[in-house]
Amino acid sequence: MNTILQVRDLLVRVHTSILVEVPHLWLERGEILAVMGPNGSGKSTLLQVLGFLRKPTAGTVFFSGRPVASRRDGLLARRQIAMVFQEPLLCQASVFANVAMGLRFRKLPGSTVTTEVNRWLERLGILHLADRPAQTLSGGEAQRASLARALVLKPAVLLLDEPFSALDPQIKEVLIEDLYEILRHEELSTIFVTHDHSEALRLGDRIAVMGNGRILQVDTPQKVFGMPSSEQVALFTGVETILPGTIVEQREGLALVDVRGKRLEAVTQASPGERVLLCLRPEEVSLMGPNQIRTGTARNLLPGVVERIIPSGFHFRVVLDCGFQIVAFVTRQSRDEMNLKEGDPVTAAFKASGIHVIPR
Amino acid sequence: MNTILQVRDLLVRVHTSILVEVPHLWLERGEILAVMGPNGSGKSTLLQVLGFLRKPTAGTVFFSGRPVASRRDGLLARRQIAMVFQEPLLCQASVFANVAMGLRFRKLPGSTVTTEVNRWLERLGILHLADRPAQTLSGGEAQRASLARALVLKPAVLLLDEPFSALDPQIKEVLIEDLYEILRHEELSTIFVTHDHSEALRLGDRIAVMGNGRILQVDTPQKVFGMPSSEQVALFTGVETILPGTIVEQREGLALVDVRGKRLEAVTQASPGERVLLCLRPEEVSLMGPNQIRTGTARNLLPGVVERIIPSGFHFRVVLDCGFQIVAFVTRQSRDEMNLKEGDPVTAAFKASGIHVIPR
Amino acid sequence: TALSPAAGASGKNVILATTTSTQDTGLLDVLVPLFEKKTGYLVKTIAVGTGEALAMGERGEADVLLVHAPASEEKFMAAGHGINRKPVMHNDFVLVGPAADPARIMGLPLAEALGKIASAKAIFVSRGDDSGTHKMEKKLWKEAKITPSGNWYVDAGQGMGETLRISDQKQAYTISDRGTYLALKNGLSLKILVEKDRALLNFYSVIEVNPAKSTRINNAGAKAFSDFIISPETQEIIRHFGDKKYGQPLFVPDAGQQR
Amino acid sequence: MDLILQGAKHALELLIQGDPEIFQVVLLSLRVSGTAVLISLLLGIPLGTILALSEFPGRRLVLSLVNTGMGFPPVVVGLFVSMLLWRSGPLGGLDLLYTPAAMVIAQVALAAPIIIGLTAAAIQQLNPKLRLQILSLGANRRQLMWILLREARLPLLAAVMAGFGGVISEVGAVMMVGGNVKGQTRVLTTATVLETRMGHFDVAIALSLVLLGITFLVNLALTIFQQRGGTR
Amino acid sequence: MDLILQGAKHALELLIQGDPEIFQVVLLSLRVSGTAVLISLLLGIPLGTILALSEFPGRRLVLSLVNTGMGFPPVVVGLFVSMLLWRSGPLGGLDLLYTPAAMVIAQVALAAPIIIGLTAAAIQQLNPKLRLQILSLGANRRQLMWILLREARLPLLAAVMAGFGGVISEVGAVMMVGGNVKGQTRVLTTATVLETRMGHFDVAIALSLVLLGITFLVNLALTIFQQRGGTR
Ligand SMILES: Nc1ncnc2c1ncn2[C@@H]1O[C@H](COP(=O)(O)OP(=O)(O)OP(=O)(O)O)[C@@H](O)[C@H]1O
Ligand SMILES: Nc1ncnc2c1ncn2[C@@H]1O[C@H](COP(=O)(O)OP(=O)(O)OP(=O)(O)O)[C@@H](O)[C@H]1O
Ligand SMILES: [Mg+2]
Ligand SMILES: [Mg+2]
Repeated sequence: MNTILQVRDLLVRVHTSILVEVPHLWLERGEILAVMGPNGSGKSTLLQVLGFLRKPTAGTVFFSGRPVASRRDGLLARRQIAMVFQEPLLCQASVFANVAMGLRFRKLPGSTVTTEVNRWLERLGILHLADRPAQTLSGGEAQRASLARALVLKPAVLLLDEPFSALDPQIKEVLIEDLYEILRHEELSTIFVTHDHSEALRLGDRIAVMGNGRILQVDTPQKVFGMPSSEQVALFTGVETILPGTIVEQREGLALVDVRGKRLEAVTQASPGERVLLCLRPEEVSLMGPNQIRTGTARNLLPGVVERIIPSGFHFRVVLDCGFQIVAFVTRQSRDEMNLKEGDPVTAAFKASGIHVIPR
Repeated sequence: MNTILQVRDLLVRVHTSILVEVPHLWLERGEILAVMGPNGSGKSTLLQVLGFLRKPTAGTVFFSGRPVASRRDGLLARRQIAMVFQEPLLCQASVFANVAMGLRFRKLPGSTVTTEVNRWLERLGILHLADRPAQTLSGGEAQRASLARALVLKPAVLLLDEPFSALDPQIKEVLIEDLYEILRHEELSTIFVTHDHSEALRLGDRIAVMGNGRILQVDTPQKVFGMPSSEQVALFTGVETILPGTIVEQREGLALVDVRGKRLEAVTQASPGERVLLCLRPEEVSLMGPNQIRTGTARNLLPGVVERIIPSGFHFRVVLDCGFQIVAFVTRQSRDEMNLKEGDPVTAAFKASGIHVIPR
Repeated sequence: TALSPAAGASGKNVILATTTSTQDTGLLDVLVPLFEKKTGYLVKTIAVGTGEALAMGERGEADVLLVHAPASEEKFMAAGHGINRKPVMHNDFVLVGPAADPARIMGLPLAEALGKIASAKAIFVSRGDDSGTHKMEKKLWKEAKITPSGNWYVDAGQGMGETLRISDQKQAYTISDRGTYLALKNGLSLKILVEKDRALLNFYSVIEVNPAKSTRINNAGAKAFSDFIISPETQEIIRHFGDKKYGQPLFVPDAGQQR
Repeated sequence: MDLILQGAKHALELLIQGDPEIFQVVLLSLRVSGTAVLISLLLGIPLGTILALSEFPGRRLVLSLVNTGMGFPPVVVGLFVSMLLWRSGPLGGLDLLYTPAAMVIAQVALAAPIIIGLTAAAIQQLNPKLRLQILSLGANRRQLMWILLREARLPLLAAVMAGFGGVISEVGAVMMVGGNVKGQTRVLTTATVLETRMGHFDVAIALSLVLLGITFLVNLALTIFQQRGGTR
Repeated sequence: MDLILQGAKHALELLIQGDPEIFQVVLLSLRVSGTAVLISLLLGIPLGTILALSEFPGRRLVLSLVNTGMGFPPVVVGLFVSMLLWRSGPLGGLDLLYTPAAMVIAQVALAAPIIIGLTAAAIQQLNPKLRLQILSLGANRRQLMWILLREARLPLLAAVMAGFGGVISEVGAVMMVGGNVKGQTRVLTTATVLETRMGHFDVAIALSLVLLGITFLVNLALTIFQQRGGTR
């Protein structure tokens, strides 16, 4: 097996509270695993265990296929892992010294240290801050220094705990592009924690969703976002419409579902009589004005009334009342073209395959 | 004048570096001012000065119309201001004690303290953590505690420094909704720093964009995002296409602009011969397949070739080569319907009013 | 170097346990270098209370003692802790007190003076440290048939210098050896009120610690010191010590005499 | 080493018999050193905090002076305080020499610099932004100081223990200004010295053990308080 | 107070004339206390760090014991070290009593607990996550300790100063184990005591001032080092 990092039967407990409980999780060589989950779900704790910084209450962590038990093994593993913490804790020294610290620990020659550190400072746009005491950095500058400190180590495994949270959008964009190239190019194996769905979608080969210390789902981004395994995951991944329904008819994978008296078509193997939850992402729903000609292949058409229009960046989330609430996502262009206002009658259209069905 | 907070001729300097230099900035009563800007542009420093926590090198800060000079004035002003710092620094005490701290400083009766603190802990979803030592909180939990600590004070002015950066999307959504209600309802005056454009757009009555310690533009969100005053602001606010051009013809506010030999129509008063920059947000650009019938009112149609498709959350940014680069933003639905691939010929369509013109 | 254990062979080191008075008067600063030059021994002078000096001897922690507490010394010898106890010199004690002399004892015989102090309940400071001087004082009270106690009888629990200073500050009476009194006289307002009583003589003896106690005892060195201090030349130096500084000698050499 | 055993036995006896003399000595030790530490705290903590937080030219010099104070030789302090309190001295009229008050004064002179120096270091070590954070919650200066001290509880209590340990165990200065007068100014350390000088090593050891026991109990209480809530 | 002036004058004279005797005494003071502090640091800093970082049952008790050590009465230490080094004691054969080595031993016993206790408090005060952060950069145990110590530089140097100040100014223990032998174990404090006992207050004051001056210079250097780079 080509896994570089693996845990089995992991348990982290403090007093009586279980912080993390993960029967099995692994990271392939060269893979990027994104970890998402609500605050306090144990993401940072898991990362600390994987970074050999925190001894789990029970369970084994394998590095390169071998269990890491002794202190010496731990050090050797740590020397191949770099971690960026959620809060950048820099030492009371210059930015340069902070970024150089890991290389110094590895006793690299001074000239190499200087070259490498400067290269990364440059890359993160903080070369001009090299001689500044780290304590005087702004929040974002500190986070960049913290990133540089890890990346300069050229580790085999990179553990990133919300590494971009304090960065401005411009540098974040550049950095994500950059980092992606590097990760792919150098076959770095990465786990990164993020609260930003688009980051997870963009970078992750797989996404793990945590909740209450457990891993609720690990899957490709498409599956996690499109086919959440539970209501919890669905809610967390931004499925805004979750409708309880009952299967009425099953036609070779296409089912008719009763939702409060309305019939919706959904792609599922569930048999008639089964009670299910229908998950509908707002991106899957398009809106049509009353006079609009029907286009596209949407099999579900639900007439309703605009209840609220909530700005969401340059777009809008539109809450419809169709007997139950449905949330749709529209661009500003669409809103302008339809001249959408609260109270307007509209029709929500979505494909049968746009609905993800999970058992209740 | 009904300004609650105002600075004049503000200068913050450390040694020789100027951290903040703001000739004039004010906050109206009940207003929400969003502050954006690259890392290190002086946002946090400005907030500290406005919170009477840091003495500026020069300049005056007015609270409720009166300059605050003495230590006593400072304390009185501080007692009407609450601030959430970029990094949540909690004291070594229980979460409850941390959140209660400000009320205790104000010598409120114990029962009031308990009720209020519990109310806010509840609201921020951390009531179950009330008795926990603050040092054991996760990053997001700590940020929530830090928010509760400020909000419980019912201040006249709220200064928030990237207050949501570590929150999970679910609580963030709830909180922003909630907070918006409260701010509006209680006529709270707020300044908040954020790197998230959509937060700024959603909450801000006005947006200030900072750069290099200076305020580059203060305006309504529409103006800041739609009509940036400079290339710097444009770049920062996510205008991805900035084209240098020259005005060729001027027809009562509608100008013909030459961009590398192509003619574009734009709304501007600039006279022929003037050298200008055309700012085009990706959201303003829609794409049409080669066989698609022209709809809408776009006056500019530029044929081009898809160079790259970059996933961006549930949507895509499409980079086109039309002789120069243009970036468009498309939904997944559009991409699927058009079956967009790299190398495909497409036409970019955008309105004359979608282009914002700034002088070079 | 000085930080290495015991400079030179341990056989060269002689540990002299003595009372603070001999060191505080400066006498040993004169004698010890002479002895060292003459014999090549290195002397470690440990100035402590008489009680501690004797205890050190008893435990074999010193090689030679220079002390002044005849009664205790006799006990010490009788118990076999020491050998060759020899008289060295004597000085005398004086009863000092405030110039105002509230108990009116000036010039009285010692026992009578003590009686008046006790009956007047004038403050008297005792060293209270079981030193030679303290033992002498206790003997004197006993001879005067008084058991001193009460608020007026202050137990200082300190050395001579400190006791004198306390007496001075409290304007109290005390008994001091003449040497220390003379050495500190300038800073004090106390006057000698009773002196030259036979009972006030203070005899110093040199005692070699019994080498049978422990193999580590440097008896040769002890003997050399003992011989040195009772040698005529040394005795002559003692006779004149203090002449220059105080205008009178502090000690009377006693070597070879019986007392 | 038999002496130590003897001493321990003796110490137990003294305590069990409830020897009133020893009781008095112990009490005085605690009273004098306790008062001295209290006064030193009242002086030292505000001064140390101010030294840590304010920026003024010559701050380093003042800090060095304070730190030098940590090395005030007790006998020197004793001498200076004595000279102050001598009848001929400037405060002679107060008649304080050879009283517990004089001992307290000397011990304050010894403990206060330790408290000031260690407090300053402890407060300086705190994250400077914490100060802003607390101020932003509406703290006045007193409240700010109180919270900061609570945050620096660990090193501060270590400072208290160092100060208390320094003075309760000190003998040079108290001997000089107190005079070791039986029933009035005799404390555990001066009594120990006296017994040692008298050659009563076993009693000296017994007294030492009592002193160590007391110091241990006080420090145990302070350490438990200090470490409450574990490692942060 | 005229005595102090006289003393100051005398001190100047002594220094200017370069009195070889005083020079020797000063040198010995520095050598003995310097060595003692150095040894205490070598012992105390690792021990303090370990105490701060490791979790084991009875940790509080050990910490209390160490903190009690900050209050070891010098005379007690002197007595115990003496008893160890006595001819009849377990280490009698080394013939160390009344040598500078013995003084160093006693001073280590006095300074080490101060260093350990204050180091432990200083390290405990650091953000515990800093430790993880440093480990994650690949530090081994030695490197981790080094960085942590650098982070706690402020209180640690205060600890060094407290320890140095404590021992260089101490007289009870060095007097007991050193014996104040002229030319061999006479240091500034024991000389001061002797001169005081002899009534030579001006010399005593002069010696005290020299001692204070030396302590000040050492602490000035340490303070400047400590405060380098300002308040964090
Ligand atoms: N002592 C100092 N000397 C020089 N520059 C300093 C000092 N302290 C802060 N600065 C600089 O001042 C600038 C403004 O810092 P500030 O924290 O206000 O930035 P910010 O806009 O909040 O950034 P971020 O988005 O990263 O939080 C930063 O570039 C910082 O490095
Ligand atoms: N000593 C402790 N006792 C009890 N619970 C603890 C302790 N330390 C941490 N926890 C809890 O463990 C949970 C997991 O913490 P962790 O930091 O791993 O969360 P996270 O998923 O990283 O959250 P965030 O998104 O807020 O960073 C949190 O709810 C935290 O409160
Ligand atoms: Mg976390
Ligand atoms: Mg900031």
